[in-house]
Amino acid sequence: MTAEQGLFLCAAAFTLASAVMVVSARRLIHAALWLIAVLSGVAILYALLQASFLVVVQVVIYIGAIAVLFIFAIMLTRRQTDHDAPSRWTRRAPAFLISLLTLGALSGIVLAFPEAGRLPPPMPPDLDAVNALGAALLSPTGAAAYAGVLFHESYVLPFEVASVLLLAALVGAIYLATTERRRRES
Amino acid sequence: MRNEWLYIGVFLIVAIIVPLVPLGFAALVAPRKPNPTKRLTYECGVETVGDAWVQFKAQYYIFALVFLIFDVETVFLFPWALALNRLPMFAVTEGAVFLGILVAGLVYLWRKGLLEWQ
Amino acid sequence: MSIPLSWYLFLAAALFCTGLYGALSRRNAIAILLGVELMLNAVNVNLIAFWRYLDLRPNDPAPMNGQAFAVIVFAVAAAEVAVGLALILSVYRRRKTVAADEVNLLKW
Amino acid sequence: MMNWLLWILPLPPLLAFMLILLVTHRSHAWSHGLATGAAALSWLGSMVLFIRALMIEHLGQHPLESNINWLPSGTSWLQIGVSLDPLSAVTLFFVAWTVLAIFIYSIGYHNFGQPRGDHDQPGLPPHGATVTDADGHRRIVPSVEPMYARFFAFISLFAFGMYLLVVSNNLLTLFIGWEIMGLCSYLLIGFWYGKPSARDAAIKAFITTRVGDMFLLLGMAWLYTVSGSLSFRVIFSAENLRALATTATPVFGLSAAGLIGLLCFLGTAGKSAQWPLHVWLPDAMEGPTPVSAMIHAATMVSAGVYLALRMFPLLSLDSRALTVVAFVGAFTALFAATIALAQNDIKRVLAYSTISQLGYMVAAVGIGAYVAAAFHLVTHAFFKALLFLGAGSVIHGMEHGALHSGEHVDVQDMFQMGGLRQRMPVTFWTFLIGGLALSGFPLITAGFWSKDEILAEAYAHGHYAVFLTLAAAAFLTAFYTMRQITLTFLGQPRTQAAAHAHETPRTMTVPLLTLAFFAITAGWVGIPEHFPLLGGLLPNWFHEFVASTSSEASAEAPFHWTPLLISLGVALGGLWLGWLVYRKVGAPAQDKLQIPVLKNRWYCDTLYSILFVRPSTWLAEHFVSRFLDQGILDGILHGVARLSLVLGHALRNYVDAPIINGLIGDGTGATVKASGSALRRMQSGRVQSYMTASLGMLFIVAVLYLGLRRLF
Amino acid sequence: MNFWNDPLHFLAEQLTAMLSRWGLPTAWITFIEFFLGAMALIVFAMALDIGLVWVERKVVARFQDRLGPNRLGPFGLFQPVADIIKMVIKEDITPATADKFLYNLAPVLAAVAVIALWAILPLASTIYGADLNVGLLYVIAAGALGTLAVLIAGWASRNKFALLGAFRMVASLISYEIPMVIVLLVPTLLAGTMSLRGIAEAQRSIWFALLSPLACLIFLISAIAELGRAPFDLHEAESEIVAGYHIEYSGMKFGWFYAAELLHAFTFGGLLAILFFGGYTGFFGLEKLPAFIWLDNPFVQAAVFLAKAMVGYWVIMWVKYSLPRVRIDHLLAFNWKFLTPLALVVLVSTAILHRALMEAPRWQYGMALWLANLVIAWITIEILRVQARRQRRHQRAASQRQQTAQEQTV
Repeated sequence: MTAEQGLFLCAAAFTLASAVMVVSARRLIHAALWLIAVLSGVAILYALLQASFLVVVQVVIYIGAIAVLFIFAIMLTRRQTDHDAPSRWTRRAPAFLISLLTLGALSGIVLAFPEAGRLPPPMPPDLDAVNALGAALLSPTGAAAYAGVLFHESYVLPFEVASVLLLAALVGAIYLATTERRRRES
Repeated sequence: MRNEWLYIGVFLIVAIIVPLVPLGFAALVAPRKPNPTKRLTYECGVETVGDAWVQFKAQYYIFALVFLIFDVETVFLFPWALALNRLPMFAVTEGAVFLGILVAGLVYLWRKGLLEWQ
Repeated sequence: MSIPLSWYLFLAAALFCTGLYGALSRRNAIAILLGVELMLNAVNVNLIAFWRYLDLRPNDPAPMNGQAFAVIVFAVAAAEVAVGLALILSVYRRRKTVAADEVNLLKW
Repeated sequence: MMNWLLWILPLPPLLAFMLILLVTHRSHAWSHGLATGAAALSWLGSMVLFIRALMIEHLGQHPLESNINWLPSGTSWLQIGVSLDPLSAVTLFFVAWTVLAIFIYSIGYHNFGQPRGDHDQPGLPPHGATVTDADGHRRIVPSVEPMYARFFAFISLFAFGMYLLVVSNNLLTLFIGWEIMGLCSYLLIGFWYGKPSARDAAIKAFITTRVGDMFLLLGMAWLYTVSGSLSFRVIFSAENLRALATTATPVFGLSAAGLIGLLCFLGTAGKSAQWPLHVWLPDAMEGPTPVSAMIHAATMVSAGVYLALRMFPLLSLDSRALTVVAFVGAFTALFAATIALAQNDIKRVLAYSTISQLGYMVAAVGIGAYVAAAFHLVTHAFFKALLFLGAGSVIHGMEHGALHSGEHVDVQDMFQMGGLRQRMPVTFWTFLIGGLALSGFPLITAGFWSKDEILAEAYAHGHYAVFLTLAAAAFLTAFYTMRQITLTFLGQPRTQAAAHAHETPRTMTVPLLTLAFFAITAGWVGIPEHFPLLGGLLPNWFHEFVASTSSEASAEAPFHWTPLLISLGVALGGLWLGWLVYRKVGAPAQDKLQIPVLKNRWYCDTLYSILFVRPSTWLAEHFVSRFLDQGILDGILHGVARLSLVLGHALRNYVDAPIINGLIGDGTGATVKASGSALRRMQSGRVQSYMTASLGMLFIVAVLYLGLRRLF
Repeated sequence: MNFWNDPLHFLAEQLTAMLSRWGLPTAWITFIEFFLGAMALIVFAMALDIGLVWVERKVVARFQDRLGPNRLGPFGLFQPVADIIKMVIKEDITPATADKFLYNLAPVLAAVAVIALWAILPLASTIYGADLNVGLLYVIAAGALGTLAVLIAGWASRNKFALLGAFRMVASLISYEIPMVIVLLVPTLLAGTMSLRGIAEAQRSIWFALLSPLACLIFLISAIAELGRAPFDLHEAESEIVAGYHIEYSGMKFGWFYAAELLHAFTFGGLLAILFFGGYTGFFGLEKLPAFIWLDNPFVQAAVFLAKAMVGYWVIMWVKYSLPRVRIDHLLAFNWKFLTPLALVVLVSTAILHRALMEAPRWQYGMALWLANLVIAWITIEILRVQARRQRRHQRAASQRQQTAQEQTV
């Protein structure tokens, strides 16, 4: 077992353990903090996959923003719900069963996947992933020469649509979150 | 690239250890004579009333919300800023459009008076 | 360079199912959203893993699909959280509860 | 320049929609200013395009076209584009006119400039406002619509959908426009969502049309898989058509072309309310009258026929498919006409007449009378819009009278009216013109020429069954039209409201006059060559122009005296009889005609019990009683109602339960409440159960997919 | 290569050679080297931190016209040591109701968040921890960790003041992170890379502070807010909520918050230097001349960098001790209604000009960017002036109305 594999296993174990804590922690704040642990675990995995941009984005967006939002939400709704009352086994058992089933199905698919055992190819030494990503996201023709490599995808539309989506989310969420005050004002 | 991240990983581990050292030392040498009064929550000597974990005003949530959206959008712009040199002027316009939509959100908030703190 | 692709896929599957379990078994709506977040992350791990393990032959299109997809997923996740939590908050404001199964006005 | 114009033609209404919703929704003047302004722009564009289209030689063979890449689909691009050929040109013509007229009309109809109502609230029609004039008298006057801006936003969006549908050169964008219109129709039927009836009607319309759209979608998907594109040029290219015609399908030995054509035709049936999917249209009258006029008479319902015409090359490859279409059309024409006889609600009569007229067009398509169908499409759009707006004007006048006299009458009930001739002359004359056009009053009216052409074609091509059915329908049409006119305008006022009704503002009468003009002249462009005396005075421009659109369109039918005489006979006879019967009738009780129809019940009952009851008793149990309570169809015609509804619902439930399940929920209206009660168990209101369900669905699909892939 | 040109690699190679002579596997060697490197860097940072305590106290004293620490050792240099000893031996009180684990986690996290920045801080062209190609985002990520620490601290100590302070702090932190991120895009654009070292190298010819002074200014402001120092130190508004989120902390735990704040301030001074003032470079091509080649020596560079960082830190202190605290509504309004839009404008204009003039001669390019900034600044000031005038008019009108009303009553 090489060092890299060791690293991966540690990260994976850490991630999964925290994930289990997320779904089992009674106190919501703790669940949220465990979620942060999971997110950082995933960030480590990205680092192993040499996707630097996503590592930092994971931390900035997920930990820095989404997790904070979660914590705020929990603190805002903490009247009776700082503990999530343990749900009856009649709910937990089927849930467990279903997820187990799903796990089985997914692993089956993975096992059936012929390429499952392949190893990562070497990165092109001169490939700056962030740059390439930028080109993929923005080059209108969908083909941008970079470092002698040609990119054929164009995600211009998704890129712009994403911003529209975010705008919509912003407006909608704000509207929902401020109904009371709006009523008082009007 | 991987080595960079490996280094940062090691660095973070060390960075966690280092603060723990003085804390551990303090735990050893510092006196520890707790008593109930000492361990009350400190509110300028006034008797503590009620739990601190009370509900907070939604205003904070709204700012967190706005932050989230803007954060995501600005982070999206980093690849744009990097790739700009190799892309036609059109890419700049795209970024401008992207930012324009961002600004539209800002204007919306402004118009709705949600940027004021009440 | 010694980790087979399947490891990542299995990990992602496990993460996904954990999230699923959380999303199904929790009563608190926020907790459900937490589970959903886990699932989304699992998806992203998959995307990135596939991106990395895709063969990059020299002077052959170097695909960024995986990363681009992942980035879009980030945006979607952000939007989802923002709206979802806002929904929960407004429900909470009216009904004073965030228990998913007490919010059932849409029920027959 | 023209391509560019084609591209931007649909945009102004869309912009207006957005601007109204986002910016100007507070100001009434701005809202309708934007909407009508946008409509006017599109109108101008359409006119320019239309005239340019006339100038171009052989437009039919080489339509204007321009495409752009839209979505990168794998390796290739999904293209969308616009095109202008004779058919879309003439369609543009009448769409532009009717839309503009109706936009302007709406300003008056929604009482722009009137005070706000005393206790009006959004979602309910205005109840009127009390004002105290200079000398201190307190009067009740009509009050402005509470959701004024919203209305204009919606109809703007609708106009966008219609223009998009007309200019698009491929099924994809056509379908997008189609669905946008469906949405708007839903929104506008349920515009007064405060009324339960309106809500139910909206949902009913939505679901019913959805059934059709489902099939249309299937057809499109199939077409795409076969021909690898959705653009008309590719689909209707000779080799592609040949391929489609030759490939056989397991269904009734229809060719692929025929089957696809039929699938698309089901879309038509849903959109333009052909039997058995016609049930939604009468209810759609719950919406404001301009909506009924625009969506449910002039444009949207004709979009269905437009699609059928577009698909004509496909349909014409398979005679069986054509026969089905012809049958459905003819049957609908007659069947709707019979129902219309016994309606007392002024708008419902028109609704059923609409269904029947659409039946005409569909039948025309079915017998291969491509041009005739298009012709009737145009003329009908004009005079039916005119009739609806006239009816709206009548209702408006009646409301005014009711407010004035303070008595509570059903302002839409024709038996409450009478003698409006003196009170509202403009409305009367325009309505008369419309009515005559509808009933095909000889020579002058547009309706005569188009209807006559259909009959002539039917006769000439030896579809005698269709011919007779349509002739009978024509007779009934003339009859109930005259009945309507007589009851509404002639004789003496039967209520105070009718006595005090008065003429509507100019914003409403001017559109009436415009449309009336077209209701007469629109026919003169299509006078057959060999028509005695008149033939050849004006060249049969319409035929030459439109016929060139599709190579399958047959040449103009040779002239026969028989169909002409028959159509003259039925038209005049119907009108005369109608006047004869109804000039004295003052109340439903005296309505002689409702007796024979009542008698006829047993025909329907027996027919119905033989055909449907035994196989679907429980369905009947579930649905029909609801409908009786609701009186969706007039109580007299239970049988027909059952027959059609049961079939319609059988279709719904068996064919695409999933779609309906998706839409049925708490309070989706009485029409579907019954099946709702069966299905609502699924609606536990718990997110998680939904999640589980979708997951299970995914499993099933995956398993099926994999399994099937194993198989093949 | 010898020690003076490239100390780190030199040592690393020596070490590798030695260890491999001992027969250790490469993985271990790498790990050990990384460990030692990290250790060295962090220890250096900590030593610096201790020094900063003294600097801070001395400077604030001078600002407030006091002497400051002057008893312990020359110029009271040993004062910080005394402070540390005191903190260590002070009794550490944990509130009974606190959430123990998180309560203890928070200060560590706060410290980590700051120290983490040093992992990518290039002290010289060859002396740096890691040269991330996403360095700038890494900086933001570290900031996110800090936010988290504050939140946890406030929540875990289960104290109204603490939680309120934490909420306020987080509100201002996240608000000001937006203009900061936007403005960080400007150096990224100009340098065409996100790696701090790359950005520093890109400024050998001209500082970005000159190309885009507005960006520099905005960064400084949002940095101060990010540090939560005056005038943005609402979270510890003594008059309202005592000490803010670390009210319940005492002894070394408090010490870490304090130390973290100081180091954070200094680090941001360093970042300011790197992003806008050329970091360790700074002789504008002089070092190219054979006579001055020694100016490019890593140690000189490090000295230059530290000096610049110290200046930045001093500016931050200057602001802190000369401005009063702003109200939270002003704070947020200032950010969302002024800073963010301005940052957006700057970004867009920079992007357009940069892309348009990429091939143009450098001096034109520079002049264009600089003038653009100037114009934007001027317009902004004009707008502000107009608004201020309108406000004054309103106030005057209001006061007059009051007077007339009083006269009428009289």
